[in-house]
Amino acid sequence: MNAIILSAICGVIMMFSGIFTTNKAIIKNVAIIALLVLIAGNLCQTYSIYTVVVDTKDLLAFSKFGLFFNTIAFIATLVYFILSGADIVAVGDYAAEYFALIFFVLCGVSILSSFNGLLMFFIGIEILSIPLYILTGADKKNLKSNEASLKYFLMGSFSTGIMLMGIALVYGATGSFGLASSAIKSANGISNAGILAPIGLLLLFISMAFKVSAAPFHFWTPDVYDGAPSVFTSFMATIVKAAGFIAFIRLFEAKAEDLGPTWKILLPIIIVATLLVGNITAVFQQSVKRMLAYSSIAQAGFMLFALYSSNELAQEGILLYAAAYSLATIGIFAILVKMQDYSLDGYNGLAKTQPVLAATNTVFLLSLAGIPLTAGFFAKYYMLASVIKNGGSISLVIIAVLFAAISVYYYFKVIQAMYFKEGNAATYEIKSSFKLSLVVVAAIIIYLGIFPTALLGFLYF
Amino acid sequence: MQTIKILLAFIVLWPLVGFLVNGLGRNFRSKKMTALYGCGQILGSFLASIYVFFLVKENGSQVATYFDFINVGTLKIPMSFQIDQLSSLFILIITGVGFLIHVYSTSYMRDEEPKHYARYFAYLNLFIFSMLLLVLGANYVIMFIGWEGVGLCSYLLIGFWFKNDNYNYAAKKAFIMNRIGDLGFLLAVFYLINKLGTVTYIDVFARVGELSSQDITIITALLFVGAMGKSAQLPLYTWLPDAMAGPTPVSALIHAATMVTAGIYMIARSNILYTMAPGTQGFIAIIGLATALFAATIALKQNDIKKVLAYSTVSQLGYMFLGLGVGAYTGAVFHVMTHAFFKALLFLGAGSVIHAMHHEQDIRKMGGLKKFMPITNITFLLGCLAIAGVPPFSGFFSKDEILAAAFEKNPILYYLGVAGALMTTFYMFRLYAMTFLGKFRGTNDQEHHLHESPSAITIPLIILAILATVGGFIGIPEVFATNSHWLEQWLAPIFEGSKALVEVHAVNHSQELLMMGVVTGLVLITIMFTWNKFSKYEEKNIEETGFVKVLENKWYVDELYDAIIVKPLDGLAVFFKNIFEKSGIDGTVNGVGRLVNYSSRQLRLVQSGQVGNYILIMVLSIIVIIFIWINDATIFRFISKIF
Amino acid sequence: MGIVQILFWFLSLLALVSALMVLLSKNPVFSVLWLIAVFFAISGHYILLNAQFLAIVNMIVYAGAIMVLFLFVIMLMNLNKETEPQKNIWMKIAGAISGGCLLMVFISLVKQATEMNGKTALMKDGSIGLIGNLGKALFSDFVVPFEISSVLFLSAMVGAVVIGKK
Amino acid sequence: MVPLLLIFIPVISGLLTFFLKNGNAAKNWSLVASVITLAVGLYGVFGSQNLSCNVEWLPVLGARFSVMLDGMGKMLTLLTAISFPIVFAATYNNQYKNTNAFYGLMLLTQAGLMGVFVAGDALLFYFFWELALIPVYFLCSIWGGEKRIAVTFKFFIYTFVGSLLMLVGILYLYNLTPNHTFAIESFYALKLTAAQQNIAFWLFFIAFAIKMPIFPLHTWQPDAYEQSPTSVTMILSGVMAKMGIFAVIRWLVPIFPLATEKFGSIIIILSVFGMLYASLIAIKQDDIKRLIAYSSIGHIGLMCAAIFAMKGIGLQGVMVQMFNHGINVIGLWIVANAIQQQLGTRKFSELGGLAQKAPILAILLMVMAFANIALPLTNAFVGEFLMFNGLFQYNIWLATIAGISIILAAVYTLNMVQKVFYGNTTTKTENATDITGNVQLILIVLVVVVIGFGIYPQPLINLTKDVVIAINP
Amino acid sequence: MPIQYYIYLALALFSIGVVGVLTRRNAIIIFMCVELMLNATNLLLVAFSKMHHGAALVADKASMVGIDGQLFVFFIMVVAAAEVSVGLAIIVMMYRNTHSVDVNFLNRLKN
Repeated sequence: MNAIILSAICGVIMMFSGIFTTNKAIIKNVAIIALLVLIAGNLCQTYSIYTVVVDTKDLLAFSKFGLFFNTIAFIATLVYFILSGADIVAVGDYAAEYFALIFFVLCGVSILSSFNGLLMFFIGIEILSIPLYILTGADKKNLKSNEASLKYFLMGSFSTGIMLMGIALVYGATGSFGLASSAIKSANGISNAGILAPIGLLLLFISMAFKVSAAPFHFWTPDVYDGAPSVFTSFMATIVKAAGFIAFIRLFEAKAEDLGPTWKILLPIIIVATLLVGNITAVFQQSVKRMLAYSSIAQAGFMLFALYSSNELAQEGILLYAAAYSLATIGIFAILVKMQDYSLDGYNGLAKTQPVLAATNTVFLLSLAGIPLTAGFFAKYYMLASVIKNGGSISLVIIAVLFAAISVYYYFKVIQAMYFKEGNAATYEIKSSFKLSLVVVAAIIIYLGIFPTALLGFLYF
Repeated sequence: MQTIKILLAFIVLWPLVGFLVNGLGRNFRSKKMTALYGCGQILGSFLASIYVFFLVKENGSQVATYFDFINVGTLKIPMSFQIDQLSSLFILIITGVGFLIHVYSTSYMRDEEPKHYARYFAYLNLFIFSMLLLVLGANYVIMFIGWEGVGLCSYLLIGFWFKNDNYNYAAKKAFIMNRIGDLGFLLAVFYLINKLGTVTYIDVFARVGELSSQDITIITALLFVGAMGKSAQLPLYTWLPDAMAGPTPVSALIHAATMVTAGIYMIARSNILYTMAPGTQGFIAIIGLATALFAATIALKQNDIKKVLAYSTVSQLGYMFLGLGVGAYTGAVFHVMTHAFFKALLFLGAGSVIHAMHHEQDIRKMGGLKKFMPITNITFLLGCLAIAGVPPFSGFFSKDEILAAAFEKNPILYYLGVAGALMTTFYMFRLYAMTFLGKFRGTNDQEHHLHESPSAITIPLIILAILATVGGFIGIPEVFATNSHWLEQWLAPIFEGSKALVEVHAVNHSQELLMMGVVTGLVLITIMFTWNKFSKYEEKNIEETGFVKVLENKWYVDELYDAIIVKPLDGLAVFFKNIFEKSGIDGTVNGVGRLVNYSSRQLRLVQSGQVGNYILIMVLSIIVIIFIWINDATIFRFISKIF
Repeated sequence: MGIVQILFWFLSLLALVSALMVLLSKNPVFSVLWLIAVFFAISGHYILLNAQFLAIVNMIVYAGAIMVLFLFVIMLMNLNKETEPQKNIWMKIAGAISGGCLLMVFISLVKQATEMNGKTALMKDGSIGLIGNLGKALFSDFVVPFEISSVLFLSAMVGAVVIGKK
Repeated sequence: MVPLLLIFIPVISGLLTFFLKNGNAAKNWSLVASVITLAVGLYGVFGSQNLSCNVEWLPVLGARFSVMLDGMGKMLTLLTAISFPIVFAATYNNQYKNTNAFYGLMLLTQAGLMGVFVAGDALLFYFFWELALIPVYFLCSIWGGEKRIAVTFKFFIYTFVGSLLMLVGILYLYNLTPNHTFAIESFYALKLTAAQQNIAFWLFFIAFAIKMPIFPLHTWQPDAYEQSPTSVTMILSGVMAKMGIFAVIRWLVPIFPLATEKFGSIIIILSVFGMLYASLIAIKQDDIKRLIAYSSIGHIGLMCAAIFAMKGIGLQGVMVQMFNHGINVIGLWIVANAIQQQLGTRKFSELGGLAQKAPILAILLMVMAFANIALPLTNAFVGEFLMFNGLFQYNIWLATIAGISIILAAVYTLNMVQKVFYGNTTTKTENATDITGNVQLILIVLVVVVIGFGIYPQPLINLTKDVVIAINP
Repeated sequence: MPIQYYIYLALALFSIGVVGVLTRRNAIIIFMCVELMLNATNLLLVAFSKMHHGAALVADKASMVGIDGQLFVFFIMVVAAAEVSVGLAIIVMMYRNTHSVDVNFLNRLKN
């Protein structure tokens, strides 16, 4: 509960901070401080030091898993603020509001990590989405930004409609919005589940697939990520997406059975399709930003494995994945924002002009590619391991790793551009503090790549 | 025991030391030093060998083991030498003849600049080393080491003048052809290891009974393949004539006296195996005889002095194998020895001639050298008589023994053998006559420079001539005197195993005498005929035709091999390199990459940017999913087969 | 066939027809008006179902506030006539067909949904729709989402400012 | 203790090298570091007793940081330890842009290789397997020839696909282990059904086959060898190719006995065909590097065949040959490098007559070349002799066919010798000089090793005997 | 009233909304069609709530079962209102920049 309340309050604080000062540096720092408070509050609840007691009437349920995810998400946001804060305030005149919206999104995140019923789930999703529509369009003069925001909004609300229809059908079949009841229901056989409930869940599933941009509901992703201001793309592609997955998992780990055996077939198809679309299409992209958009689809394909094999290994995995993927992507975007030319050629020879950026960027890319000694490796490792542990099909895993190999192909194109191609990549001026924080992030990624349990250790007590 | 161990080590290693010293010091040692050292080393080994010879005479065969060369599980291959009647005889020949040829070389190669001079002697020493390893080795692997070692040295020495690419090709050809044989040898060794788990002679011969006759046949056949390569038998003989590219003393030492007889040594060494494999023996006899005749026919029309000798070598080797094939092991070894004498003599004589003629090798450009170089003339004539098998020259005894044994086996072999002998007589005396008789056909300035060679050349000639003349008397056949065949008695321990297996009933004396007489008569007639046919040989360059042309072109064998083996392999290689590798395998690999790129280009078109299309696709996929789902999920079932 | 049935059929028909008119009418303003008609019909249904509070809210919020907002925007852009150039006919057909298919699929679903057989919706009776009960529930059991939805409004407000302000 | 040192000396020294701005300092430093590693390696082979180390790493995953040295490990770590100083010394005169990075990456590669050879835990093994690959990727792509980027990329993706499949295999086995651990012992302890083996076997084998490489997965190799900087090529073919062989012996054969038996014949046939195929192609090459590349495909093919023949004697041969081939091929590369550095070409068509200009080089190459065709009394003979024995015991005809490659090897090697060193000089070679002192020294050392182990191979055999017995009692 | 009727009605309205989204290109009208979809679900929810309520009444006269359905509808309206404000704001912004609300002109972003 701490997280939800605090994030809301922080949001309000940010709104008002905009009134009292126009100095963007101050606003940024306030945001960082507020975020630290938020993290502290959440940790208080995680380690049950102090918790705001609210009788949620079973609409919310706080698990270690959810709280721990909050921590990860907030820390990732902190990193994001530190790396890209300067660029956030640079997007437009509404620095304070942007931060406020981000905090509201975080509120949505913390709801999604703790909802215990479709009602809160729905509200959480909406709180998560609506600010994003706005952030996407934050760069008001930029037609691309406008277009992205409108596309995002239209398709988003459409998927909301589908989601609601799903919820309605589930409600009709089960007579409740809770997660538990239908689980009990399904305990005594699929036959009782009838048809409306599964179809409702199917619609729910589809709308969630849309949110996490799984094929064939991924179409908004490239355009929106491409059009939105890069800083906000970074936020959407990482924390928000991870939250989406958490919601997805928490929603379906209890209900998957209702879909019957078909469930275990539908998901592989979606996974393979997502991997295919994401990886294959990314290969040909010339703009790094767009390539990252597709790569995020590909990564989503991998995260879906956690859903496919919903065991505790998968849960740990998705947390690690969220952390690794968010950190790496945030880092890459932070560098991307500094580039004057987003195209691959824009990176040519970065190693000479900005060795530190090139090096750290390489670490991030390696992590995304899942090369050992980076956190990304263990993230993927957990996913595959969880599938194999469930006795899932080897062939699916093999397909996955083959696509991982393809992903290496386009990630390494960037590395090639930075190191092996001639040219002098032009960047905006770069503070040494920025470099330092990049190095720190890279170090964290490598550390997690050697001792992943350092992160997951929290779960084991 | 200890003494013999040290002695053998000395005999083998001393030339190696020579090789190292001459090889490493080649840049800063005078020719004199080099020559002295090169010869000295061999002399040392030679003297030691004589001592060893007498040691063996006293206390028979011995094995000296030094260390484990390979010791894996049950397989033990010690680095050990076996000295017995056979090997002691061979090391005498090798070091003895080797020494003479070293001495000869000191003068023959004197025009070389010091470092190449040293290189030459280094190689020569290395050769002696490997050859000794070959004959002294107490198991087939050690023998194989020497076997390949001599191949290496012959490669190095044939290509000694490496600036000339033809020589290099000849060297390469020699090595590769030998390798073909070596493969056979190796496989035989594997077979032995596979069946008996040992390669040491003593064990193998002791446990030969454990082998099925088929095994023995295979092993012996494979070993013989090795011999074919090394001893230039059909069909692997073509390298030997080309090997004449090397310096003449090398031809004398390696390609006449020693290396090429390794095959005979090997078979004599494993005579028991062969005696137990009559099939292989027959095969050997036929190959040997065929080679003898075939080479002889070619020799008839050769005009290069060394080529003639080369083919005669091949043919003589054929005789030796004939001997082995018909079970006359002693005879074969005997012929090896005599052949070593007279063929070395002939080569050295030829070398002396070539030297005098300023590296002119075509006998049509020679003639009448008698008066210019008397010693060479005499010695060469003796050599010819020896090889022609005129009594009492050495060749007579050895060849006669083989032919007698052949008659024993099958008269046809005998008659063909005799025919070969007559051909030999013919081409040798053709050679002699064209070279030394008649009048000189070369250019004038050649004529002016004609002179007898220096003593370093003539002395070895004389010594060898003496040996070639009297060498035969160590094997006087029963016909003339009882128990006079010293060599047979000497080698008896080696071949007693075989003797025990097949009872030899000698030809009755009267018939043998008759045969001898007839053959000798024929030979003499041939000699006279050729003598006065070619002593007044006039150079007339008319294009030969028909069969003669075929002979001149050596039956077109090289061309044949080129057509049926080299060309196809070449083509295959080119196909693999340019088509199969590039388009085939690598093509597929790159094809995958291209496929990804292509599908990427196609797939991105779906991202049309139209919200309408996006939503449409979404709706359609929703419909599809639900539709399939409610229709009893048959399609999903199908897919579930995949996952 | 009681009054309830008659009303039910009438309202359903009204809803469907005006819904169709929403997307058939060329002029956006008409679409808005037809949509309002739909909302009214739906409110009628609510009343039939004795969900009075929702009926009122639906009229006030949707028909009242939201649709007026739409009207304002349309007027503001004065799209009040044939703004829409003829769009690719195939797109239209494809859309219509797929929409139809969706409906077909749904219907077939409901046909198979045996668990709904014999279930009826309680008409003009039952007190859960009454404002008092709803209010009690809203401020006791559902107070948390009620409060949290304020965050939603806040963000919407901020967003409207950020985006809308010139 | 020793294994740890073997891994961490290169790691640390390598990382330090990046900060040495002065190129020569980096050179000398890394040379020293590698020599120290060599000393440790020798100590490991002869002196030391405590050869294993096993500490907590990822308790949750059941992965431990366990490293150990058995006979094979000792031999291969020794090979790795020897080859790096040799390479550094032999290519001392090569000039690279930002030298420090080059040498740093080289040392990291060494660490990776060492790790692969000592790892006693599957996950750790996989880590080092990749760690050895990544630096090589950068080395080749930055300092390679003109087609480097594409070629190296292909090489990288190719091997990466392989290792990913291996990862799947590792996970598969890990999941089958009773107490969910990656420890090699528990992998050995697994009693897999035939069906399980048939899947996992290929997952592992493909990775190793690509690394070795085995026909038809070899096409990355000639290009990569040709395009990489020679010092990297030396490591690639001298040591890295052995990773595949080693991995097959350590991680494949003992774990999948049934599958090994079942698929052995297929693999042997592939390998044997690959030998002849590669040898034939080598005959037609016009570039020293490509020729050596193909010849090494041939040799590796023989090793692979000998392994799957599963005869003790053949395996022993493989053990010996792993070391010897490493030495020989590095020697050949050094010669190739010397020629290229001096004359700026590797094309036979442009070379010739070097024997007159560079007699020392000629002689040393001669020894290396004859070692390459396994002439007796060179180290390669012993290995090939034993391997052919094993193959022969497995199947006479296969051994015979494979034997043909002995002849072909002679053909292409002598071709090379003749075209490069014999004949008359060409425009490029007419003012060539002999090799510099350091190269001479290194080559002489190598020659001594070649001849030494050729005459007395027993040390190598004794070192690895136990491993062979363990695999094939 | 049999619940099926309501389900059919709601699904029909929903599908009409979908068709509208697919066939119109005026952003506002598309958005209106989305609202239509939402209302369809609202209707369905209310019907279901009454269904469950009716089922529960049999057992217990004072049962409040089904009230959550109606409250859910209430929340949907809340969300819808918020969405509308944001959505219209975005559309207006779009219009300011392009003087069009035609979604087919939204094709700057594509591959």
